[in-house]
Amino acid sequence: MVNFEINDCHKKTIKEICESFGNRRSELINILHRSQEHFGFLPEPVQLEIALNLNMPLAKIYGVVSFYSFFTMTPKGKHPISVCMGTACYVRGAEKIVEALEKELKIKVGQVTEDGKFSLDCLRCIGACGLAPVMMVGDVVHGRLEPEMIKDIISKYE
Amino acid sequence: MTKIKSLDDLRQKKQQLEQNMEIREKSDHPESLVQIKVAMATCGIASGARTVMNALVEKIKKENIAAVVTQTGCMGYCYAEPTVEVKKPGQDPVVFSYVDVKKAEEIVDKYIRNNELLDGILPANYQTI
Amino acid sequence: METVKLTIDNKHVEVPKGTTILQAAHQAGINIPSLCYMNLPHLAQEHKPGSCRVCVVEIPGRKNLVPACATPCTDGLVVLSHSLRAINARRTVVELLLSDHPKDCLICPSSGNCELQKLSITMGIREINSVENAAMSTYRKDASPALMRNMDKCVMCRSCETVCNEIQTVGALSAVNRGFMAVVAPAFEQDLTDSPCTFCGQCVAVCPTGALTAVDNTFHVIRALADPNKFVVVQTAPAVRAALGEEFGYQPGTSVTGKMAAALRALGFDKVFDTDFAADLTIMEEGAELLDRISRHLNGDKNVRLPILTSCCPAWVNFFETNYPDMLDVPSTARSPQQMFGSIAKTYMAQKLGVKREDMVVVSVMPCLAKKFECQRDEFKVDGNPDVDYAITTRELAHLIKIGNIDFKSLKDEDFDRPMGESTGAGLIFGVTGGVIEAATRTAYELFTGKKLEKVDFHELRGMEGIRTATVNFDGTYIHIGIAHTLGNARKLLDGIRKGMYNFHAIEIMACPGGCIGGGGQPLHRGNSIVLKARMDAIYKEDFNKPIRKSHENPEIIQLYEEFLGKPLSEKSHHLLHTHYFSHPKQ
Amino acid sequence: MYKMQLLVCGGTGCRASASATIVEKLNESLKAHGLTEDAQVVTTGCFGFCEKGPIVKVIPDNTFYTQVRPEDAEEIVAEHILKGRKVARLLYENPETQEHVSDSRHMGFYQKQMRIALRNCGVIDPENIDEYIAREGYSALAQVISDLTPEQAIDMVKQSGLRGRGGAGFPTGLKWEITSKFSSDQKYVVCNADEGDPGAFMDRSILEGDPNTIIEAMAICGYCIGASKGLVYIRAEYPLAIKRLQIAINQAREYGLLGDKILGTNFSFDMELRYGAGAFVCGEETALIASMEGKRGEPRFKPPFPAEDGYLHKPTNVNNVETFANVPVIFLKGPEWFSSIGTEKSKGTKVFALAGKINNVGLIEVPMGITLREIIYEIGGGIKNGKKFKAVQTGGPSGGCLTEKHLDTAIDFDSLVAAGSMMGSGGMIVMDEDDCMVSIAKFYLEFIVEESCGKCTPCRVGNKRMLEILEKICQGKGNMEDLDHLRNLAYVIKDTSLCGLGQTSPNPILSTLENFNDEYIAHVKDKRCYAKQCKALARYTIIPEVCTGCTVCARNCPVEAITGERRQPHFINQDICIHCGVCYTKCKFNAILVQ
Repeated sequence: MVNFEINDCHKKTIKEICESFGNRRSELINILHRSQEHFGFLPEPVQLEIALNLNMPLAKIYGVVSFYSFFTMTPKGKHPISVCMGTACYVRGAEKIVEALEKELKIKVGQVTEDGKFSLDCLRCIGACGLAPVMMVGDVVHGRLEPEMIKDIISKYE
Repeated sequence: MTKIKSLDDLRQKKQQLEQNMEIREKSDHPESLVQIKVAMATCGIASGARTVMNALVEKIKKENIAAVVTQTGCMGYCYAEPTVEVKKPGQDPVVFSYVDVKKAEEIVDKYIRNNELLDGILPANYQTI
Repeated sequence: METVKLTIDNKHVEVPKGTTILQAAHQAGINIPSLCYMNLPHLAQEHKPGSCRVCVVEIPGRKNLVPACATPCTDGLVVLSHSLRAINARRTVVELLLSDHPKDCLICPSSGNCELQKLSITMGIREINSVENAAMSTYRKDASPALMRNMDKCVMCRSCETVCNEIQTVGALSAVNRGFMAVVAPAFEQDLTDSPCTFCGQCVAVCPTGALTAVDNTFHVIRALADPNKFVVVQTAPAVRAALGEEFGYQPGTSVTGKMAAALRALGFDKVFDTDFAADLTIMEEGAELLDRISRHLNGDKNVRLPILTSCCPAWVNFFETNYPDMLDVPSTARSPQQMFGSIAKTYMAQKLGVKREDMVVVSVMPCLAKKFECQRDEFKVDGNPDVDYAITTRELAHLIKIGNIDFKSLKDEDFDRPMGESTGAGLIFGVTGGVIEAATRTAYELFTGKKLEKVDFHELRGMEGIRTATVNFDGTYIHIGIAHTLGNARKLLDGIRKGMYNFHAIEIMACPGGCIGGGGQPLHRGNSIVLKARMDAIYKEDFNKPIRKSHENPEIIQLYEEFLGKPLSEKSHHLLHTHYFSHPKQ
Repeated sequence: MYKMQLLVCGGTGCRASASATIVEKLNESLKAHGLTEDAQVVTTGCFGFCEKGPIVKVIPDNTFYTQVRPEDAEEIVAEHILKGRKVARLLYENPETQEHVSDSRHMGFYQKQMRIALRNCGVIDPENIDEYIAREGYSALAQVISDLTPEQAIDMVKQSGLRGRGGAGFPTGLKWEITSKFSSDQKYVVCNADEGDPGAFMDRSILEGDPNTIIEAMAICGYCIGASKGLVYIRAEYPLAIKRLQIAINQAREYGLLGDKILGTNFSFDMELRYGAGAFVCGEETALIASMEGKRGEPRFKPPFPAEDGYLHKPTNVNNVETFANVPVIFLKGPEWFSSIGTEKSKGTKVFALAGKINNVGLIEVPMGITLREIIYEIGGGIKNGKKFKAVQTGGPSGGCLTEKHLDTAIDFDSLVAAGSMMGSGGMIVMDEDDCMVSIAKFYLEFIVEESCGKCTPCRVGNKRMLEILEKICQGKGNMEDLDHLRNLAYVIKDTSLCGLGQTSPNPILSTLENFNDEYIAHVKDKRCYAKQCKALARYTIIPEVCTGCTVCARNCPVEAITGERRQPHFINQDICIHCGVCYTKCKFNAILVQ
């Protein structure tokens, strides 16, 4: 679990986010999206703060956070890498790309490199099937990958 | 933006906006339209092909003719530039030579409208990509 | 009423529109097994997630099997509850549940009481078809002072989630994660002690397996009894005697007070006392506090906090400490009967018996899990020695009696030891919702008006409605009373007070449905409201037959004040019988 | 007025290959050549031909440039726009004749397509509502709310025979009618844009290429069922679609095409977006509604159906993106026109995302009733690298695999179900001889296990158990009993799961068991994977004639299974070999044979 010190400024931000959705529980997912956009992840104190603002059980919030794969309670790397695991990419060798990345970064899927530069995840189809297999580094899509290309691509990111 | 307040408003709006889309609509079914190609290689441009093309576009719009004007590369008649090829639906293409603004209008009025041939027709013996 | 006709297994059934196949089958005497379905009619709560898929039945012509618990009957419906297709599917589903369930039935706290075990027995499952070393969904174990979570045994029926959120509005539990690892847990899968859990134990009461169980202290008790250096006294809460018999085959509603006392003595307790005595003591203190506040209020004192709230239910105390930290000065400061008993036993009684505090072990038999939590609170310890050493549940007591090979049914009735064994009808009715406030009213009326109360039974304070209100005429002064049972109703009442909707002088709150008779430590009634009603009737009947029915008339209470405490709200009383509350805002 | 237009694909696929930079460069070049008055660059939605992206199409001569790079922009402008000479090297090349095809209409990929739902994708600028209006946009809405009663409008949808494009194919008109019959102070129109099938991206392409059509259709639906509020539940992973839809909503509001009293009638309608958060099960309508209410996206038992008890317990009509995209056309061209397309019970067209081992990966829209053969060989251009076709997977994790024998089946909702698959949202993944069907089934099951919500027992535990059996089989540890258990589990899960996701989750297994039983048996009995995908079953041997004795394999073998003298052929001890494949990748002489 990641330590995250929450301060008054954070609390104010969360309050504003919740208020912008009228403090409605039905807007919880939108609120979590906005909070994750702001904090990069959803650590325990952030969820607690949302629970207080929406006046709902923290357990229920965690129930939602832990249900959806888009929400994360650990921070991502500076350059989050997501490998598309859609069927098109799969049959064109996405698994080999993941293996190559794991080897190059020395982490497993779902982890962050020690220096915090990269995190590795898999995601569902991003719809660039014509470029399969593809991965995203940050917002940039790299397509028509071969395992040998991984080292080069990674080395371009600081 | 002003609000569209009624069905009529919407129809008017559509008509205003159609022109810009027309070129894309027409490209869907060019074989049913008169296809006009203006040779626009260096020699053509040098002899005023661009002015001719503009004139053709204007004229067609004014006369409300179902035609599409495109440009094409050198047809190989550099001596006779600017040249314009006209292909009417179901007919063989015809190439006109030494076209200027006045002749362009004639092509529309006489050949396209009334199928009258003009002077300066060249044999169409080239292939395009 | 509009009805529909259908056929289940070739039997014609006519049922009201809206009836489910499961209910209709039940009516026709056809047993369709189910697991996740839970009906709590007394709480108007029907939990039918339709998710365990054990109750699937075949409807010829439909593409898939349907869950009987959630599918409404329609006219002309043909249901095959035990077609081979349904039997195979049901068995496969149970096998799947078992494949992700520890097979330690031999030492499982729920062994014998487990719905999954029953299904396995009924279906005659002898092996589970899955690959060797099939993955199990396992989770961190959590042992709080009152209840234990071993979610490896969770079948995701989510009854506990419904009870915790819908009925109790505690919100400690929620479904978390998804897929194979989905489970019910507090936020971040943290311990219950870090969650807003009140330890009311209602989740334990509805858990069909050994996933949620009560902390078991029976072995501690046996050890204490076996230790020749320990003087072990026991107290039994009012609701226990109305339900203990069920564990020995008695009809619900059979009061077994005398046999219980005999059994405890047979087990080797040095003294067998009654919590009812302490309940009378509670009335003395709480009643005095109530009268004090009301008198001051009537005299125009603006600083008086009214209404006064009862404080004998430990889950309720946990609840307001967590949810209403701004209202900590509203509840009565009187300790609960369990703690008053412990405090007096280890002072007054220990002195009387010539037993040193550290040599005395106080065991309480409670219908409740939160009592296990309450007795280990720091404020109820003297130099680390708790006033009450072990709280065990009604179920644990039954177990102890069985361990001791005591033939419960053939026991002769015996009485409690004295003093601290005498009690009144008022102390007894603490076990049902409305009972505490009725007991307080009986005493407060006479103390306030100085007149004798002719009509002791306050029927207007009794019943099973979640929130009840009544006004009692104290000789011209009208006292407004509110009563709530279940924490969800408590929340409604309190929120109403905050909004200024109510104008009460006194409010009684019990966390469990029906009061202590429906506690999380009682024999499992699985939502059968007839059982609750029978227990309630048993308590009122015993009260009716008691020679003394007002707490202040209890001769041993009078003696206690004369010999030891002085008078209610005295300094000694404050020290031994009152407490203060802590703010624990937890989400 | 522009004489020429350059349409640049701005879909996610092409943007991933820098199509936005291409737009910039084209504009720069036009400026440099003084052609800004003559030619206009327009960013459009997806052309569908993603395999060859980024696409730049020049209008009016329909020149279709493929795989354009930003540095090609100058050449296109200088040569084509200025001088009229097409840039030959960027044209599509017919794979059979190696001839350049300049006009997209003559490309095999487009010839058999019929674009209704995608009619505006690749034609208009999705961020400009004017272009939509110019293509008869909002005319259908105007016609419906001015001239028709809700009953009449619903009747037209019913007559058209339109069925829901999201999966099971429920008749859309009927669904609207049912929702319209429930009275309530508030009703909702929901657009399901939580496209989650791995390998399907038609909904995203429509939202990115023609967002206004969804707004228009939802408003029409709102009028029909009596709802004044629309919600689009859209995947958060689709930032571009979200952006364009929001722009379109804003523009429609400014024009008064959304809001109070639309076009002077008494009909009011507005809409907002709700974001998904990565849960496949939220494609199921009750789970989607739970998610929109801010809860865990768990499905619930039906009845009651959302038509009666939906979002916030109000009557709610849920349709998916592609279904809505068909609606305006039905009113513009008439239900008879629409129902003249397709098969007897499946009318209109279907969009498929064609992917996998096929030459022309992309988004296609074809009339119902087309055969798989036409799709794969004529539109798709056949199997990549001349390999042999093995199967095509339709319907994503809920669908099944179809084989050679299904190639000439006319595709519609019912024929696919009869063949053991389903339409699903329209993913179509082509597999060749190198694909192991057991592994494919395992792939889908892994997906299902990851995406199961965990609510009901069969899906939560059953799919996990099936996956374990498949893993065992792929490791060569399976036995014939496992296949029986697998089959029984698959039937029971299908029979007893709570929601559509669970009920269809065994389809990939059942259809591969049915069509590729011999492959399962090969894995179980012979311990062989003939497609060489299951590493544990691969047998590595050294071809003595090719081996040079360089010792690289022996030095890299992690378990020292390879022995041999320097400059002598080496040998792999099969008892020690752990099938890791290191020798195979390290050998520079192709001396390792994998069987």
